[in-house]
Amino acid sequence: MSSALLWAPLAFGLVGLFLPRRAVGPWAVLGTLATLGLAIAIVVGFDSGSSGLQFVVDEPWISGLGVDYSLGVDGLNLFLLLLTAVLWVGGVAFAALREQERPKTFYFLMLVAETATLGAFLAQDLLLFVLFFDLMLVPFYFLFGAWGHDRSGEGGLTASAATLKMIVYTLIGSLLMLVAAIATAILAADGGNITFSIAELAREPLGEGSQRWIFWFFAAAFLVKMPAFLLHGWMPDAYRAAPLPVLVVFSGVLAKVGAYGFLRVVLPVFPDATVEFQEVILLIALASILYGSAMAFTQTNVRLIAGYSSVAQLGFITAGIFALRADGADGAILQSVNHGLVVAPILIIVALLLERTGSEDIREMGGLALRAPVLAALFLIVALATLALPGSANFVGEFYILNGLFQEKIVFAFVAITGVAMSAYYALRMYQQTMHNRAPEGLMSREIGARDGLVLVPLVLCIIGLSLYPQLILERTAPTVEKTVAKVHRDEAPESKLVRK
Amino acid sequence: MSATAWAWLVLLFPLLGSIAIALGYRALPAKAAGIIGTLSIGLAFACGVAATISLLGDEPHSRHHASSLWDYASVAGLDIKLGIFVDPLSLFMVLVVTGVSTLIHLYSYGYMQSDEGYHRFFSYLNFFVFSMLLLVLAGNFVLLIVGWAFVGFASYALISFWYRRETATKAGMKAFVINVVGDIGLVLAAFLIFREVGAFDYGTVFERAPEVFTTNEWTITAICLLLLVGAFAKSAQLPLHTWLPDAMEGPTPVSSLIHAATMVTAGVYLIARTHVLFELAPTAADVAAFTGLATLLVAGTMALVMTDLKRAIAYSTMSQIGYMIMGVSIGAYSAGMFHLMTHAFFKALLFMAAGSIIAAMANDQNIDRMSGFGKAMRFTSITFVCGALALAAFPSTSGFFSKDEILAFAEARGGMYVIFTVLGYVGALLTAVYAFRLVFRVLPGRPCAEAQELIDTGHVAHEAPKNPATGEPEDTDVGFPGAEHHIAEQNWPMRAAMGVLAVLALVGGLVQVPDVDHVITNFLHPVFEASIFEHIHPSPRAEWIGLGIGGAISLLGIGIAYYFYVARAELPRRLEARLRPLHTLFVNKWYFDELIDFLVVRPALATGRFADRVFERFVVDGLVTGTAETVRGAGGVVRAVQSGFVRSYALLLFAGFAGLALYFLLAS
Amino acid sequence: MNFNEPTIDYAGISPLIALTVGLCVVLLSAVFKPFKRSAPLLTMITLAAAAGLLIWHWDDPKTLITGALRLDDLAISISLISILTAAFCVLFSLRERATEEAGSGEYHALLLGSVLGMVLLAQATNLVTFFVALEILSIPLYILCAANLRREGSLESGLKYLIVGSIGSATLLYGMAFLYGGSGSTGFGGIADGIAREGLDGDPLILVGIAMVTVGLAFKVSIAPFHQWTPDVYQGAPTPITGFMAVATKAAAFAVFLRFFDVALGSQLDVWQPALAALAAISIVVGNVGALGQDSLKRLMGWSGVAQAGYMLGGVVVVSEAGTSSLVFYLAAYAFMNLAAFAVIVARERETIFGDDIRAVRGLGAERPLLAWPLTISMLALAGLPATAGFIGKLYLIEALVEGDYTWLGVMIAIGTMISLAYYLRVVAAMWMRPEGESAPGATPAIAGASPEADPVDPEAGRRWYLVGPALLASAATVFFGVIPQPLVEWASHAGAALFG
Amino acid sequence: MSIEWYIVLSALLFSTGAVGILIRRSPLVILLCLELMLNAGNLALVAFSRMVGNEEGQVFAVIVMVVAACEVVVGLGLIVAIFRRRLPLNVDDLRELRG
Amino acid sequence: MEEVLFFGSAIGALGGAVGVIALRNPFYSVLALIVHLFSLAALFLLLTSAFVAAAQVVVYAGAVMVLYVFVVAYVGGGGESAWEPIPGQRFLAPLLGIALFVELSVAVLSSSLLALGTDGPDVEAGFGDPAAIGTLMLEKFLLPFEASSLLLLLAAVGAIVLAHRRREANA
Repeated sequence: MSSALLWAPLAFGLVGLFLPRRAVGPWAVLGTLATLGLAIAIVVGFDSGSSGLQFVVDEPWISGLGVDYSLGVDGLNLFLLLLTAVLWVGGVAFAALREQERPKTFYFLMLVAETATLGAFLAQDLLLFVLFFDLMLVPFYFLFGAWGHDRSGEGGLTASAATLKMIVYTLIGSLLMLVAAIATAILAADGGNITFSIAELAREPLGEGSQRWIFWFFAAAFLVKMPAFLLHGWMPDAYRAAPLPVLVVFSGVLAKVGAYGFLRVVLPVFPDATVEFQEVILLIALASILYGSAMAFTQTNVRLIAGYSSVAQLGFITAGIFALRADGADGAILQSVNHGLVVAPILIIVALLLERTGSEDIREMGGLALRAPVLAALFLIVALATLALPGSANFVGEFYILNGLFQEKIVFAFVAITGVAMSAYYALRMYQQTMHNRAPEGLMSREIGARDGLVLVPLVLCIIGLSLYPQLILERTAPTVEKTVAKVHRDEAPESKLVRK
Repeated sequence: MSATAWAWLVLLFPLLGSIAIALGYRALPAKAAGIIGTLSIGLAFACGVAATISLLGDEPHSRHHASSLWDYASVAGLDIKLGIFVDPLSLFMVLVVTGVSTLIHLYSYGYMQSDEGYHRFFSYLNFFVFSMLLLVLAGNFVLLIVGWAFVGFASYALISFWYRRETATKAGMKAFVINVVGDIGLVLAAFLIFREVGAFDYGTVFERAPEVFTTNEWTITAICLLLLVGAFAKSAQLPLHTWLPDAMEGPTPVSSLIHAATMVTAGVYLIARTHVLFELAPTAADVAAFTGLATLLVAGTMALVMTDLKRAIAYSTMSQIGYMIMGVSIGAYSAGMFHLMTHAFFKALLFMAAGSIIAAMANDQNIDRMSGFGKAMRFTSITFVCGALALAAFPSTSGFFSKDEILAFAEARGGMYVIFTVLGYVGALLTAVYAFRLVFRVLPGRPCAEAQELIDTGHVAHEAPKNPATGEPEDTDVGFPGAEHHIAEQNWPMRAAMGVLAVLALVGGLVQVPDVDHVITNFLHPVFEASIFEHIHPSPRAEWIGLGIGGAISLLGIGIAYYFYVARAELPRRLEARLRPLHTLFVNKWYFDELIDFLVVRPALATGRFADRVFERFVVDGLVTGTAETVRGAGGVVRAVQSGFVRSYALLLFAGFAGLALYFLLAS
Repeated sequence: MNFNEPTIDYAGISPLIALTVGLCVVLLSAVFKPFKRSAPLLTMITLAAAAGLLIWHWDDPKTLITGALRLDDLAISISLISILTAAFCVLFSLRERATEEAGSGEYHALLLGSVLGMVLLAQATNLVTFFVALEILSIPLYILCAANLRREGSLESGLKYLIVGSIGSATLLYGMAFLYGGSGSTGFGGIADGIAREGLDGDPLILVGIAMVTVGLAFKVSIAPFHQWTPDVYQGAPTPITGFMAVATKAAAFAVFLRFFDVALGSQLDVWQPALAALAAISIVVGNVGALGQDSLKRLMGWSGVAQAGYMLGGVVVVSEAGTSSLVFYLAAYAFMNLAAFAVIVARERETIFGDDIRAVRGLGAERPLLAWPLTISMLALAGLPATAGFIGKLYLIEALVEGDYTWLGVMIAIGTMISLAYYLRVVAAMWMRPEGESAPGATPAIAGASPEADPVDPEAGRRWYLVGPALLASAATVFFGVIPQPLVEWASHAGAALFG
Repeated sequence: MSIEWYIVLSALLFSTGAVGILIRRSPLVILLCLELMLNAGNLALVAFSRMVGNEEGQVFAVIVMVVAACEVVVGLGLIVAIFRRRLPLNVDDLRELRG
Repeated sequence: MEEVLFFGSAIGALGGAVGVIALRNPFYSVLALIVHLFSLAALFLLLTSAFVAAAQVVVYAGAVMVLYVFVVAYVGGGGESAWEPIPGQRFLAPLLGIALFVELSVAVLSSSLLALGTDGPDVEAGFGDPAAIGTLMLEKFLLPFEASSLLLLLAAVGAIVLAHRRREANA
């Protein structure tokens, strides 16, 4: 099952290379839909009670090096897999509705990217994880570079320069992570035969000293990918260069892999270091929240607003994880899914706005709601979810995160929550400036087309559905999270407070 | 059928109405939308009544029921259900909200007819009612926050209903952001409660609170203060009130429903609902009370000088809510809720009347330009006066009894609380004055152009309307009342709504006359019976004395108003000239906007700009480019050494050789 | 006077005989008119025969001719790599200008000679054989580099290589003399015993000897700071020869590096280990940094070769079975990656006027996908991105390093890889992405293309089977062993076992 | 006469050769210098072979002579080729390849 | 006596070497090298390696040098300009030379190998004579010996490739 899910997109991609140009697009959509089907099947078949791995595949891959091909699904990655599948359908379908140059290569790369991403989520072998983690970038390097926008005219970078910046910057982290992973395995084995199985490595942690530096190598990789404050240098240019359908999946999913990595690898395998550096990471997270928000409300380019808001959101997620409490981590996972579900529609809407106004600058838009009430309504819902209006699943996510943080480190929580107020401002501002107020001279808006609606509406429905019943995710996530967090010996049941009284 | 079942239906109908109207925005004919909207609220009201009846059916002590549909988010020790809590208090709110809303929907049905955004309007309005009901029925703090935020959003959506108006969208944003600040207050309060009590739902929290907290311990105080942040933001108390006057950008029915009758009183409800906590934190309660007092006075002064009809009424709303907050925080719960109800009646009425006048003035809200509507719009004027009388607490009107009960209670509590009584009466004087200032400036006198036209032709037609704030022409296509206006008299739904409210405003107070009957007190008694203030009861004598004073003051106020604005109409100018600084202070709303702008908005934007212009470029990007440059520089060096001279290669080779040999020699 | 002739295991030296015979035949073929064109074919046959004979000896190690040679799996695997490379080189050389200049027969004879030298070197177990083999390897290369006599660059590279190379050999010789003096023996084993017998552990005489041998070998595998000839020679030499040198020479030299240092000088380990590690680090930095912004692809490969040599030296530094195996694995992978690249370079050099300038590959993705994919894969592999043999190779090396307590060198490899992305991906970008700001293709021809001695353009070169075929083959292998590395790992581990088993 | 003397002498010759390569520009002379270095090696080999009392070093030396000869042949060949291409016989002028 | 011979030939060898690198005209350099080679042969004799000495004289002074002379004559060894294009080269080159010399000698002199200080063990008559060398070559060093012959072949081929006068046909 896991293997099927993992390889399905790639298989479709390869076949696609031999189809006529016109057929590739629909075929790719079909592929993503099939993958989605598998993902849903997994969610359905998932036993929400158990905290262990399910749908496990475990074959020796490079026995000489102790690397196994081992996949598995548990509460941590279940819904991230689903998210991946969903967003890829959205992105690919949206792309398929438009003319793409060199379509075969384009869709091939898209599907390769999906496989790589799913792999990163599925991998239960540390090295396999690292492998997919790096591999993810490669297709995006091409997609950004070859199908991206040249911004050198407007004081930015060329597509290829931007994408180079992106990949070098993000690989810096991942390559160090490779060394770190190997070191972990070998130190853990010491002398014995090497294994990279995460579960094995988690069994008994390394010595304090080695945990310290290895922790930072991993953290670097994940923080860059997110991106976290100070390490987000690659983000603006990449976001401006990226073709929107690709950005949909990129910003919707890839960032989450970083957060996921913390939960999957860092907490279980380096518990002592995690506890030791909790504050440091939390500080970085806070900085990301505040800085991301502050930037988001100075930006006028819609992509960048989305980009910086992601920085802030990932800040929240990181904070939730490093609250090192079950509720925080639960919220983090829920929020990862939510953020994916809101950022994707936003970017699709950006694309639609671009087609209508020929601009991505909110100063050059306005009054679109008049001719496009439905589009406006959809945008409004998404915007509200983005600012985590209570009642949205995003609110539940942030509520859990902040509650965890609050109970663990009250001061951090107070600082973090200011980010919520800021998000209200920039999200609403983005909506107002585009949809409300007076339209600039000669700006002709038009209603969303039925086929685009077919892409956008389901995503919005996902948001609404999840808002009505976030428990869907939480209850399946909780058991594994409990176990994971218990590893760092910091998990206090909230009731314990009452005992004091 | 149980009370809770009815309560669920109360929630259901408005929601369905809203969704139905929204989805059918193309299919449905305009009238249909209005009818659906009004009916759904009407049904909600009916269900509310039914719920009340079935609740009254059971024992006074067991008149509270919790019910939940499904686990909303319950893991990791947090237990958050989608649940409601039905007790007299929540049902009281339900009745007030649905009742007034029904009338206002009816009014809007006529008032908004010429408006393009008719569907949108009713969809939003229904959604608002749903949210408000969710707020009052919520069974735990999380759901309370949800409702809290939903009404905030609905208010935003309706304030910026005419979204092509810059002023409207700005006002909406302001309202929303300030309300989010309030939400944050609630959220933090919830966290703290969870940390101490380990639960979110009312039942558990209120039950455990007494044993968990010792009176005035810092945690409980913190909790209450945080709750107050939420309450103040929603109920436009100082210093979080600045959004309310701006909110008047919205259509008048909105102002009357959300910003007078229902939403803004949520803060009062919150305090009443969490009175268990507040009674454990007297300090916080006093803070609330004094804030209420301050607000009622400050707002009163502002209302005195405003020349914008709706804004003036808005300030009066603030000040009235000040009374309520004051009341519930000093323990006069039923009194506070009573005033909440009466206020809902007469303030909604005032807005409606004002609405129809403003409509006749083609959205010009400046009272300096109004006069003589007494003749032009008899019905409207009558209702307006009814409202004004109630507001001014004219004897036997609703406001007369409710306001007085609060002050009497304060007096009865004695000690420093007498201050509230005294200053409360001062506020009352102000109220009477500004209320009748409006009356006397608008109704009597020589009819202004519009009024005259109305008298002559029976209707008014204007050229394309202008935004009074900016003077730019409105584009009617986004749904702004077109040139053809609907005057209250000529439109039965509006008349009906105003008529009913007028009656209620006049006689609504009779449900609670000292010594005579205590309908509300009795109804709410089960909720507050555990309250530590339960024993405090102003003696009937004191109450009647209070009533006497109250009546006198209101008459005095009306008299002053008459003297200033009718008898010697030139006096106000002179007075202004005399008290120039005071006047400017009032006119500029005590400079609160400027203050907030200076303290919050500017710094935030400055930080953002700094981050964007400086930090991002030099630090963050510098990090990237810097490294890149260093590496590239190194490359330059290496390639410079690669000079192409084979002999220099040889040189380097030998140098390396020498170096290596040296190392080995040293190592030997 | 009597002498007892040594026992000669003809089976054991049969590969050498095959090569020698083949060499002579090819040489003669040049003389007889009818066979003029058959030289490539004969060469291929010879190589095939030699390869077959070598494989025949797989897994039964033996010492040949009075300890002059040691035919074990290390020797065999390395020899196979050289032979494979040579075979590709033969294909690249078809229709190559240099071949005609030198005369097909002579050209191929020299090539075979060089291969013979490599096979010898890989087996050499005494100083004399070592030295002679090294010369047999080098001298033909001096000539082949200069073979394109019309082109000044070719001659220059030949002369430079000769001069610097001879300095290298002289130094090497002098070092050998010292070691011989110290130990009184020329056999590797004898040296080890001699040092022990005379009690010369850490004696200056021995150590300086080692230093000089190191210089000689480091020069051959182009380790900084003895690397400077590399870029120049690579750029100047006829491209097929460059490809051959880049891979085969490194392989052979590393073979003897391993054997000599691990067998003869194992006892002096603790002295030379840090030195080699330092050299490795230096060349990683120098190589990668030097390659930045190179416009000549051959030159780029030269610099990258320096860096790669640095990575590989790591395999020698940690004197361990894992180290040896990883090095052999990496060499094999390196062969595939490089050959794919060079096939494309040869093709473009012949069909465009840009020579080996990067502009020659611009827009290749659209124009010649069958060339673009191999070059892309090879670049990504060299950059060590996942799903390629390059990634597994690095993984293997780093794992060996960490096991050998040289984690910091592993980190250096990671850092080097990051830098390397900048230039490898530049090539990829040129192929797939819109050109950066610089002048559009065709504006000014490259230095190489412009010079009067430009080779004639063959517009069909990009379709020739003998270029496209190898390119596809090599890149396919790169990917294959990236996905299913197990067989190659097995194979390499034999080589490792040969020294330490 | 102790062996050290011979070795030191060879070292001196070796360095001389090295210096020669570094300072001379004519490829011919550079070849000669290479010869010097190789011969220094030879001297060392022979001396050591005398010291350790087996002839292996001498054999090595002889073979080195062959190698040296080959290098010379190839080198001279190159020089001739360069001369034929009418290029300057000066290694400093052969620097088209650099950077 | 031995000292005299040693120093005589040593001076000869060294002088020759210095001559090679010092003389402007390549032709003289060649001659200097010949001097060097002969004195080297003498040293070999002192080290009782007759065969090597002989080979030295025959192969080098005989064959190779002749080749040199021809080539010099062919290309015309013009003297080279004294101008040094590479900054620092003229200054660093001798420095490095000295450094190398010092390091190498230190390595030798400070070595703990006692035999270095001796004249070497006294050896029986046949030591280093053609017979002994030949035996070694055909027994122990058979392969290198053969290989070197192959090397000669390759070198020859190379010389042809590089130096043969190309028929303009295939140019």
